[in-house]
Amino acid sequence: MGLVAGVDLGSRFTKAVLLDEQRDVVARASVRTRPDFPAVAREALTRALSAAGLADGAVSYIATTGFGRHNVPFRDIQITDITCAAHGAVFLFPATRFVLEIGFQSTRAIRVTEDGHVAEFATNDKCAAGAGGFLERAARYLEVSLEELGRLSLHAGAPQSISSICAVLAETEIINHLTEGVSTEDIVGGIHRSLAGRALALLRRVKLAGDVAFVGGVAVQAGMVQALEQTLGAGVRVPESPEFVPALGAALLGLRRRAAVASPANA
Amino acid sequence: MTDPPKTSYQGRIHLLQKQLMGRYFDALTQAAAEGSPPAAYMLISGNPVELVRAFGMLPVYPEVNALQIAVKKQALPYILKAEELGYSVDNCAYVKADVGLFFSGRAAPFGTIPEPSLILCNYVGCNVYLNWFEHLREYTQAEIFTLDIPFVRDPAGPRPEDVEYVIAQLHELIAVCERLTGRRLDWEYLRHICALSARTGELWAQIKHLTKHVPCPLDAYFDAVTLMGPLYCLRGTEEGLQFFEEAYREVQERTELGLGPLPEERFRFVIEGPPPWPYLRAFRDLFSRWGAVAVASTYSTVGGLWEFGFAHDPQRPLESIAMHMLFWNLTNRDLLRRYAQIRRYVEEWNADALVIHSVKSCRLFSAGQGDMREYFTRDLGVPTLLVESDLEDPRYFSEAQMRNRIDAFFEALEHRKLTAVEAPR
Amino acid sequence: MTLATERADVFAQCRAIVEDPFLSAARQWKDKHPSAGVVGCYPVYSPFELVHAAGLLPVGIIGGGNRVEIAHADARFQSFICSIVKSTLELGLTNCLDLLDGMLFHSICDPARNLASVFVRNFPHLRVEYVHFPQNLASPHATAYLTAELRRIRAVVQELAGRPADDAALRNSIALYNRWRRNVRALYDLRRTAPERLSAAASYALVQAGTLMPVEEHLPLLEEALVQIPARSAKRQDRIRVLVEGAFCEQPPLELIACIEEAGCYLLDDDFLLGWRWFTGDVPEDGDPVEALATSYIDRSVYCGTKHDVRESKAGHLIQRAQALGADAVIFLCAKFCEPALFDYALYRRALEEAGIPHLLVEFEEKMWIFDRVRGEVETFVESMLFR
Amino acid sequence: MRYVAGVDVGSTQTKAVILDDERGIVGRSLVDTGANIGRAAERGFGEALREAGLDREEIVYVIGTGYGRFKVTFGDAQVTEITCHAKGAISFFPATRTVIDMGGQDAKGIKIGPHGEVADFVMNDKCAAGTGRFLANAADVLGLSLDTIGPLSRQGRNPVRLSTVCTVFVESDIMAYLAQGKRVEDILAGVHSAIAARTISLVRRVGLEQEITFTGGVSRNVGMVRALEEKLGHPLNVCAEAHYMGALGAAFLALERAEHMVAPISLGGSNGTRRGG
Repeated sequence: MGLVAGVDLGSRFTKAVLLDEQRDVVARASVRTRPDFPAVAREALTRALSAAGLADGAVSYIATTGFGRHNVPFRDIQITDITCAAHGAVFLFPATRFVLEIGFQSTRAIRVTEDGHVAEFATNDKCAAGAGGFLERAARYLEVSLEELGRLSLHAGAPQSISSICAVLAETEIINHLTEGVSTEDIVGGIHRSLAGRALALLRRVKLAGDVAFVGGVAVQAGMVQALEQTLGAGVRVPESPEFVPALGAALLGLRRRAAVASPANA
Repeated sequence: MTDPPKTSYQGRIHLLQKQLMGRYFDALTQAAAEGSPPAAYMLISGNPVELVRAFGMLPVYPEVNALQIAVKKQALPYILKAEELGYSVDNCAYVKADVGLFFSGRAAPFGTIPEPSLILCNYVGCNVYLNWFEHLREYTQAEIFTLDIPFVRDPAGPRPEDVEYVIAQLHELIAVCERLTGRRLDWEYLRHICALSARTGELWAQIKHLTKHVPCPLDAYFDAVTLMGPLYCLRGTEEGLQFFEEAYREVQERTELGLGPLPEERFRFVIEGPPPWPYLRAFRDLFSRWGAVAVASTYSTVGGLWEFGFAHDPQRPLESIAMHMLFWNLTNRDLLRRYAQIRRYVEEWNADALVIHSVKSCRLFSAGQGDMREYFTRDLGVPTLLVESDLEDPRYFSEAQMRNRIDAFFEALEHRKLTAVEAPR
Repeated sequence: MTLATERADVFAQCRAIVEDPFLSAARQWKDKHPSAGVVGCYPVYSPFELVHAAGLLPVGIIGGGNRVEIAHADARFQSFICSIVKSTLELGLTNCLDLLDGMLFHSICDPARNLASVFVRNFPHLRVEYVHFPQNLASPHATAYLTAELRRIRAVVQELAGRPADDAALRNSIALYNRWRRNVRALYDLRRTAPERLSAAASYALVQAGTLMPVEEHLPLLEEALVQIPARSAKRQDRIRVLVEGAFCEQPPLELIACIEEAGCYLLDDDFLLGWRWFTGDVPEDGDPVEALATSYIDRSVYCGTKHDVRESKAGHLIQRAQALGADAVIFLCAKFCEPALFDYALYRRALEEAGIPHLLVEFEEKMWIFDRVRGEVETFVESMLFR
Repeated sequence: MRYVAGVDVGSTQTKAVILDDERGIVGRSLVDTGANIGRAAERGFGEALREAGLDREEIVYVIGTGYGRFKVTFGDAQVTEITCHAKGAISFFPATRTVIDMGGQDAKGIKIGPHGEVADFVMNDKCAAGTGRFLANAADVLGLSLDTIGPLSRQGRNPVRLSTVCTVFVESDIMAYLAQGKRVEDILAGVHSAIAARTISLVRRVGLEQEITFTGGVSRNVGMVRALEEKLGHPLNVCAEAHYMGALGAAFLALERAEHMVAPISLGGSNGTRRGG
């Protein structure tokens, strides 16, 4: 029956995941997103296929997600990234009922059912914006790479809390901490702690009770994971490559839809 | 710029106020424990506390509870609790702190807040009051009475039908209180309470006029807020009156000795808008560094406009209570009446500038302050600074930005003072 | 622009009127009636029957939406004030409201009331009136008070028009608007029973056109539409059936309403332009017409967040409406910074959770052009219900 | 000959300028502020001294300005950048009555009084903070360098509508327009037009009295100059030294303060204006 592809056109990177019928990941690829979405999606797919040594025809169903999902004419279906993140996370951690997704643009808390359906979700308020983009700009002020930023807060002595609710003013606050000579570790510790605080507020809105699966691009940052564990007081499970989870979710749902289309009786 | 001069008010009234308010919050805690006397929730802007006191009920002000939590820098956890329940980041933070406190067992650092026997929503100006008390009613299932005070539409004052409507509602309120407390209204006792309120209000008005003096004996914002607690929570009581007699004596003494809160008074400003309670000291220091003192403030008249001639009339208790809510307070008057009030302060209290502290939570104050700034700078030529933060939510105060603007403002004002030294005002 | 009413496309005509931010329909009326005046009505409910009875044209003023770029008003109002207040002032400051002779404001929230004062100071030639509607509807004295207040407004419009608005004229105006509201209720019945035949965006344009032109000219369009709609054939799609609440003052752009529908919802009922469909039944057309308006406001008007009616549980009212409609879910469409709507949400959310009715909060601004985020959230919400 | 210095410690860059008492620029420097503000001030001042071939003692008066002004510990006084930008603007364009200053952090409107003093000023609204950052974020999202977006925006034919002024949300709006296939030039034209409208509305509060001088780092962006001029309907004074305006203003003020301290020295031209821009 061929493979199913999940393509997540995120604001920073476009991720592709290829899945076989046994729901095993055959290959993955990540490409920098460019305004020409169809080309980027095609490139991510071909790179994944070549990584698995396969030809184009190997994929028979394509599910797109992410903010560019509507712009891929050769898709079979488009599904929102919240739904995909939920299904991907529950597939990896079947016992988990809460998913926290922090991408470049937004932070989202999702409560899921045991088969991965979205029961309830909450997204960050426009004014209380704070996600990957904020961390990227902070890294620029602190003159550190994004990878370094992820680890720096692990050695924070006294994390300098960021009080401003508005991400723009929070950036001004970071600059002021610099003028007062606060160490980079403590500033980054403060940033991760303030993002963790916002995540907790969102998770409480969807009635947090139990462990949280942490997915999305920001989940690669060890300092962020540590800040979450301290703030949530609940288990934080991070998959091996968290930024691929929405694409995985799209592939899983694609597999289910392909089966339904093939034999509608037992959808 | 050197460090800000230490400005603690050396007088006795701060200490007296602490003891007085301490006893008030103990009474709340006791009422919470014993369930009596019955508590009546009310709002600050012009309220019938005289009537509530006449029935022996305990006045409870959610606004005072909220600002006390903010002053003690403990507001954020309660605000987050309310936001978890569904309140928006854009809703008034007083309400969120109070609702958060309610759902955390009503135990505040200064005392426990009793459940209400009556939710008395005196709707004087602020529309948020209506939402706030409607929500408290859904959470407590207590009896609610909305006292609807028609907004002033004619600068000359309320219309006869407005006064009639309010007095009719006061009679309905008396019937509700008689049912709740099981006792008839003692009109003689009500008149006595109105007499106490009248005397207290008169002393408060005289203190307000003393700040016309150069140097100004008492900061009409940062120190005046100390007097507002007793003015609202203990108006109409013997204790409250004694406090104001003591306060007036002290401020009068300081005026004669030429004492002021600052070593050197270099700028006198009028201030508009509620204070940033979580950062009161930090905000005050940003002005003290420049030798700047507030000689008048609109915020101190939210609860009543005594300094312009109002006094309760013991012989006409309901009419004077009605007029206090209808006309003699800041919030039931429109924005242009507030411009006139500020202009009068600038002229009669001899101020150099106007500072507008624009606060996100309170849109009754803040909506249109850009137009206010336009009027004072463009039409009247009064130097005006507008700075933004919040009255309760600590997440809106960015000190560096605030300091940058205040320094730039007084830097320009100082320069203007130097160049204008030849042509005195 | 002649308004043909035969089989012409009524919706295209209404859409043209609605998308023009310069109120040209009202300007044309004024050119034809040089001695008469135009009165702007700010949300939510305005006593436009009184305005009409004095021979003046009542016009719904709801700011500039996403067709006006704000370049002056945001110097007068802070960033945390909603957009409709600023865009309404912007229309004034760029004299797009020069056709108005009067403007009515009332207590929805503090920013709207302060806007009235800013109007008084900045537009001295304009007759601005603030109407204080009663907020103690439980008091027997509320009717007497409101009747006096409406008599005051009647005196103002008579002075503005330079002619009387006697009881006979007022009863005629009441009768006309009763008929108009009956037709709008019939429109909403069609939305509920055959949502695939009448989109919420088309229904919105139809109703709003009625607030921008003389009611006498709009009635035939409305009645023609009520004939055309049932005759339409359309396939009912697999969508969730939704009640929309929270947009009673600042209005969502038409494109946003269409976007929410395309994301997989049938909007069975909403509170768009609620003030123009304020009365749930006919206003009595006999007896004292002013008192009839007052008693209708107090006892026979819709339940709305800005009318604090403690006689009824606020949240309970919403639950009954949702259940009566057979709605699958409630979507709160609240304007950013809209205090009353966001306060309501806190209570409604609690009650809907207890009643087990799924709900979603979506914030919007009238000046929106980008709907990706809203569409994504509504799609997710729809997916979470369809693939349950 | 005596010398003074102005050190402007901005959020992203630190500028230092040394003037002789005939208002001639004898040394300047531009360094990245980076993580340590205090060191950046010293490094900037040191480099300016080296370029001027002077040593520290020969500088009689130093004024620190900018966000990090309190870290210019070796300075004689600190003055806010508002006062400095005003002084700098009128020194180059004496007929200036209004200054529009757009830096990395804030946008400012300054009204100049009859004696060249700051008569009134306004700073951007909380939600429209960081006009410089707004442009930097836009360039970043489009994968372009900051100095190319100005010229590119001038090739925009029909600018997109940007309702938001919040720097955080400009990114998601730009991406949405990219997803709709809009041309990069039209998006950039929209970005510049949105900032211009917002800034003019801000400066309107202190009046838009002629002549208007445009200062601050963003004034080097030709797209922004044109967007402002289009909306204002008349040309702006833009100074080639705009990026150093804060430091220059501080140096001019230092010169005035130095004169009060010592017996008055004969100055060249009354105010030695320099035709810039």
